[in-house]
Amino acid sequence: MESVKRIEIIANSQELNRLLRILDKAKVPGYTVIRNVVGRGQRSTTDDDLVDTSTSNAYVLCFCQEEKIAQIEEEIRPVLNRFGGVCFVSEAMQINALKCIG
Amino acid sequence: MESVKRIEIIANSQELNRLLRILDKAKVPGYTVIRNVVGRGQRSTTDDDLVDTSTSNAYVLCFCQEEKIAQIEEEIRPVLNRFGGVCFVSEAMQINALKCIG
Amino acid sequence: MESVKRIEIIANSQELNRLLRILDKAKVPGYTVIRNVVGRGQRSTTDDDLVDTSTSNAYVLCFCQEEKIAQIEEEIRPVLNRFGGVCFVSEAMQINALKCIG
Amino acid sequence: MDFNLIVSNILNPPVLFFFLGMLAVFVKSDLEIPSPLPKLFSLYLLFAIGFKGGVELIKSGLSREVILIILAAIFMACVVPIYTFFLLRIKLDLYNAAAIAATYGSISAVTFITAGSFLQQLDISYGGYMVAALALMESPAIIVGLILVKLAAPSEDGDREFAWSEVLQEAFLNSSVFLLVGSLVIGLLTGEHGWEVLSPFTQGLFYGVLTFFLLDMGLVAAKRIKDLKTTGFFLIGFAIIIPVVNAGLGIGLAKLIGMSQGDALLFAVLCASASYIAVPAAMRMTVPEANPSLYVSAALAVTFPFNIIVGIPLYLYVINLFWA
Amino acid sequence: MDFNLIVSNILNPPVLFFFLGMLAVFVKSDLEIPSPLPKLFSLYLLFAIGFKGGVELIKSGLSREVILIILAAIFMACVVPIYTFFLLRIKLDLYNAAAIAATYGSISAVTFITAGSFLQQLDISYGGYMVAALALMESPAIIVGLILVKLAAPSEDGDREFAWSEVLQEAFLNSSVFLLVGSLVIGLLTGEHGWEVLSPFTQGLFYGVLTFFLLDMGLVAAKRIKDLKTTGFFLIGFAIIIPVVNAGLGIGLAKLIGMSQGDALLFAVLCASASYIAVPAAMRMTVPEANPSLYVSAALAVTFPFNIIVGIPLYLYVINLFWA
Amino acid sequence: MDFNLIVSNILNPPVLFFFLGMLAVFVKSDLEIPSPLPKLFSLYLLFAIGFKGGVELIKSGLSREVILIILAAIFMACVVPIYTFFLLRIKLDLYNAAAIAATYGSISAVTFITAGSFLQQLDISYGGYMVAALALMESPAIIVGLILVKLAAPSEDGDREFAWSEVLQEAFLNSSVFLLVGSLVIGLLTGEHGWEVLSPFTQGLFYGVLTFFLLDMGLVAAKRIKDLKTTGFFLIGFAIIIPVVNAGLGIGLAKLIGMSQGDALLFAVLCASASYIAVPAAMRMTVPEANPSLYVSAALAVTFPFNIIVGIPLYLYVINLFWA
Ligand SMILES: Nc1ncnc2c1ncn2[C@@H]1O[C@H](COP(=O)(O)O)[C@@H](O)[C@H]1O
Ligand SMILES: Nc1ncnc2c1ncn2[C@@H]1O[C@H](COP(=O)(O)O)[C@@H](O)[C@H]1O
Ligand SMILES: Nc1ncnc2c1ncn2[C@@H]1O[C@H](COP(=O)(O)O)[C@@H](O)[C@H]1O
Ligand code: NA
Ligand code: NA
Ligand code: NA
Repeated sequence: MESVKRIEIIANSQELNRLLRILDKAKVPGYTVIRNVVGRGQRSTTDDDLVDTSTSNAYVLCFCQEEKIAQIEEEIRPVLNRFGGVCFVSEAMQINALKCIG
Repeated sequence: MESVKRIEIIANSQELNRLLRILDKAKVPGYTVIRNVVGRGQRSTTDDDLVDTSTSNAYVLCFCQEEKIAQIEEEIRPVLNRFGGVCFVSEAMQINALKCIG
Repeated sequence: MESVKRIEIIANSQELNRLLRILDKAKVPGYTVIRNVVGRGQRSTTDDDLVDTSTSNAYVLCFCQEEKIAQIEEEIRPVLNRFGGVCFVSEAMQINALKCIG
Repeated sequence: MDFNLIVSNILNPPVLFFFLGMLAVFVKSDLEIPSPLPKLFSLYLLFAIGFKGGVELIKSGLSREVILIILAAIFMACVVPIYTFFLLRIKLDLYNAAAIAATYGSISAVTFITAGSFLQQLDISYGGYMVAALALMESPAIIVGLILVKLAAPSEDGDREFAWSEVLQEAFLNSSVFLLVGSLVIGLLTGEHGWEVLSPFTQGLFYGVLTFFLLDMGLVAAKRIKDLKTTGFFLIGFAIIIPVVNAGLGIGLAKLIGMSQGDALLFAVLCASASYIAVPAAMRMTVPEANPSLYVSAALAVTFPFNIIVGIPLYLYVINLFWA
Repeated sequence: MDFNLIVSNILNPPVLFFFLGMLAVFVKSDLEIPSPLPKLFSLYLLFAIGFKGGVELIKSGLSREVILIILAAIFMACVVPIYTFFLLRIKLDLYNAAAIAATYGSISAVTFITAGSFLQQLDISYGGYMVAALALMESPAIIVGLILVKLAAPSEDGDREFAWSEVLQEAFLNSSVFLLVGSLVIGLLTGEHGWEVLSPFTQGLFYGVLTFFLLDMGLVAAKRIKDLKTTGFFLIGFAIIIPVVNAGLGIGLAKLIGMSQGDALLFAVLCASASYIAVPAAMRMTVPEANPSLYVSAALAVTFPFNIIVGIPLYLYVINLFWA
Repeated sequence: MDFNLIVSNILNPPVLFFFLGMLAVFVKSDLEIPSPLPKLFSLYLLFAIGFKGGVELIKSGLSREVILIILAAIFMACVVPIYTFFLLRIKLDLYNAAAIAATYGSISAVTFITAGSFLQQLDISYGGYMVAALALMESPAIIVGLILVKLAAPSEDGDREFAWSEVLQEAFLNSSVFLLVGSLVIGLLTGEHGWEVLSPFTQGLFYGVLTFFLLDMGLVAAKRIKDLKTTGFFLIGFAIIIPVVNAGLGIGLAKLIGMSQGDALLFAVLCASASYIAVPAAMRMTVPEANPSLYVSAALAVTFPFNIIVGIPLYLYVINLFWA
């Protein structure tokens, strides 16, 4: 098992493409997107009542090598500052398949 | 990056409002809900076959400061005991936006 | 609070039953499945454009005791090698309900 | 017994598609009707049946007969959970007995709708007020079930006390009762005029949507069948015999107050059917001690298919005997 | 005022189901129309209205009258956001003022469709070209709103500069404009022939789907009402008075260029309605400084219900006065 | 060539909406038909076409002609994957060659349905048994493809051995074959009576749902076009030429056994079309070594649009020549 980083981003669906472009640019080995999640945050008080309109959020999950984090953090911070959303990083171990990430 | 706690709660959709009220009361900075997840647990043997009926589960994800955990734990435990569901806490780092949680 | 392991598996929906059988066989205390997630990986270049067809992925989340990990890892690795998908393990604490896992 | 009735019931597209759905599960086909499409069908059916009931109710008016039928409906919805509760206590604990009793005291709208379309094909008419009976029979059993728990439970904990407002909420304002009653009232208000503009939608699609919905119900019911292993013979027997008994009681009452044959069938079906959505949802919240796989599986995997396939024509056969 | 018009508007299934949806939220019923079903209804309505408009446009052709109507539509879509912006600046900051102004300069397709079905019931005809006006009034306000921000914003940051291509994208190619215009063009191309094969679908279901969609809109609008606590009286007043003023301007313009009564009502409704999907989506991306709960709630929880319930019959009443 | 046929094909709402869907992707509109709505449409279409086929089959009966057509269908479904496999091996490895061969040996139900609605507009009739041919041509290629892999693969690993039961499962009980055959059988069983009650649903909506579904297919196909960069010219050429060749073979066979013009077109379209759902799903499970982006993109982004736009009228043109 190899040690990797786990990035979680939650933001308005409209920002999704912008966020994925950042991940692609950082050449992460992959990512997973869960669409139509709802929530409450500092800015998105409109989702207060958890109405599931076109204004729902997307949840992006990406496991990648520690070295990528700095670049991703730097590029993602201004996007979140401007359009809202949150990003968290934690630790994980990858179960090695043939091609591993770590 | 600031260190925060990551709370995950999985429970029947019917309990969702009760759980979110607990989080709101604890003044967490935000949360995200993924609806219509399915699963198997100790009590919900009815979801055995992963039939997606109105009895699906909700997945609640909340990043918050360590200090909130004790209160949330205390209020959430009786709900899970009575109606089923599980709750887990882990570690994460927040990528600071303008307004950070940690 | 008891310390447990958190297993995350993301793979094509067609593999879901095979994966759940492995978890059941390992007698994990439960699991949660989020269906219709999309993503990009090393092999699944078909999901490139995030088209939500019948070829979507499933996300499986399972909290279990540390002792189960070895068996699950051993059985899951050949499936992921053959059909694609990724698996990660991390740390978590369970908020004890009456019946706890850890 | 009149074999023709069973055959003409079974050779119906909706019933055949119900079988097809069950078959899909048995042969492990990957056929599925993904969520929330079944919800779309059920919203549509409740809307269509409620609206039609309202429009017809305004034509027929509130006669003495209608009031008698409605009283009979409420009566049965209160009596069934009580007598079945004591039956079930023979084998089951308090909580499961109350939850199952509530399930069988309430009704299944799809069974009612299938019976309605069966009548339509046989050109037997029925009154729009039967939809009001349908709406009124959904909730009482939930209340009765909870009163039974309250009376019989060893020590009353504060939690259950607190739940009462939620219970009434669940009982009378759950989405299916709410939409059904709402559509009925709107049908009453808009009458003939509303009917004209809406009928291509509410009538034209009705049979097709019912067919699709029963395909899904077949899938869902068949998936539940394997849960029956854990429920035991007592409950399986209960889930077949009690509907027949309830239908019998319903038919007797129908004869007593002089319902028409069509109304009598629908009333019998209401008495015979068991709830697998509204009541389970309420029980999960208010009697969490009960095991949902018991009450849902009995209602869904046994009683529902039994009524759809055998029950509806059987009850009509009996009615035909007595009304002839 | 002609009370009959209000009553005949309210005693319509779609409007009554709108009330039912609001009621469901107020009494805390768990009725919901789960996503993406509302999307299905809105795709259907845009498709059906666009296609019908195209088929009718090919019959009527592009007369001088039609061109005048279309110019009037674009004119109103540009003027409304400008004048309301300066009004809103009295109480609100630059960004929120611009976002709300854009919202009210644009239109709500469902309000238009509801007005259309109201006319149909009163047997008042209207031209297919009004659908073209609908399509053309959706986008300009987005552009105008952004120009206002650019002109008034203190220091121009590079980010906003960069967004222009995305803005035009959002304004002219967002899914509702795209599907509406696309369906209109296809209606033009296939004409009578396409109409024949598609009309059981586009006509037969229209009223029923509209009814279901308004049920959902009732749920959504009512959920937004509690947001109004934070918006203040100024914005609530704005959300009622401005639609009436805009409808008045629209009616004046309609009289000036000699529209028929049906066309005039639809034009008034376009001027009076506010966007709660396309413009908010564009504003979220391009003026993230503005607070979505302000502009969405005003449009959705106040203006939309006001127009559906009071506005449509009121505007028709005024039109009847002046055209008589 | 008869230019009119192409035009009258293209000036069809379904085909125009297919273009609209593609256009939406090219101009980067955010139009989308969110999951699971496309699934609803495809379930509906399979149900409607299967049911109609069954009802018509009971009228026509199983004549010698019908049996010949069905044998021809199975023959083509077995021969196409074999000959294309050897062609594909020129440039591709064993696994990809087998997967693509299987894809082209199987069929696309939507292409069939679009051809059927094209015939209907030209008032050319076709037999209900063609739906049986459709159902029978979906599965064989999956089996043939796997046999080819088994025979040609260097060392047989146990895993593939084990998969056989799953393969047969996937081939004959996948949801589209299952629902199609099930609906056909139910159509057979309920005949004229079932037809009457269901036809407002299965007929009235058919064209509209097809139109919506092709809008979605346009979106999906266009999104795949950028994958073609990696597939290379060989495969793109294959995806255009092989359908024409297969249609030619089909037309020859049709002439040989004396099919009517309508039947011949549908048969040609079945031979020409490639599977982009059932076979890919089966291949992903049984030949995971193959690259899905190759076989899905070729079938979906090249062959499907080609058949819908050019193929259908072209094949009919050739048939008209030979049958005249
Ligand atoms: N502390 C948190 N934990 C989990 N999700 C959050 C948290 N804060 C924000 N979110 C999610 O991120 C979205 C945007 O957050 P914000 O930009 O703060 O409004 C919210 O709608 C939530 O879904
Ligand atoms: N160990 C676990 N790991 C992940 N999800 C779980 C676990 N245990 C329970 N769940 C989820 O929580 C729901 C309720 O659990 P329970 O109350 O134990 O039946 C289940 O249906 C699962 O979705
Ligand atoms: N590094 C990653 N982080 C998150 N999800 C991933 C990652 N790699 C792969 N996935 C998910 O796993 C699926 C299959 O991966 P693969 O087999 O590598 O193509 C992808 O479609 C993604 O949804
Ligand atoms: Na009952
Ligand atoms: Na406006
Ligand atoms: Na083929």
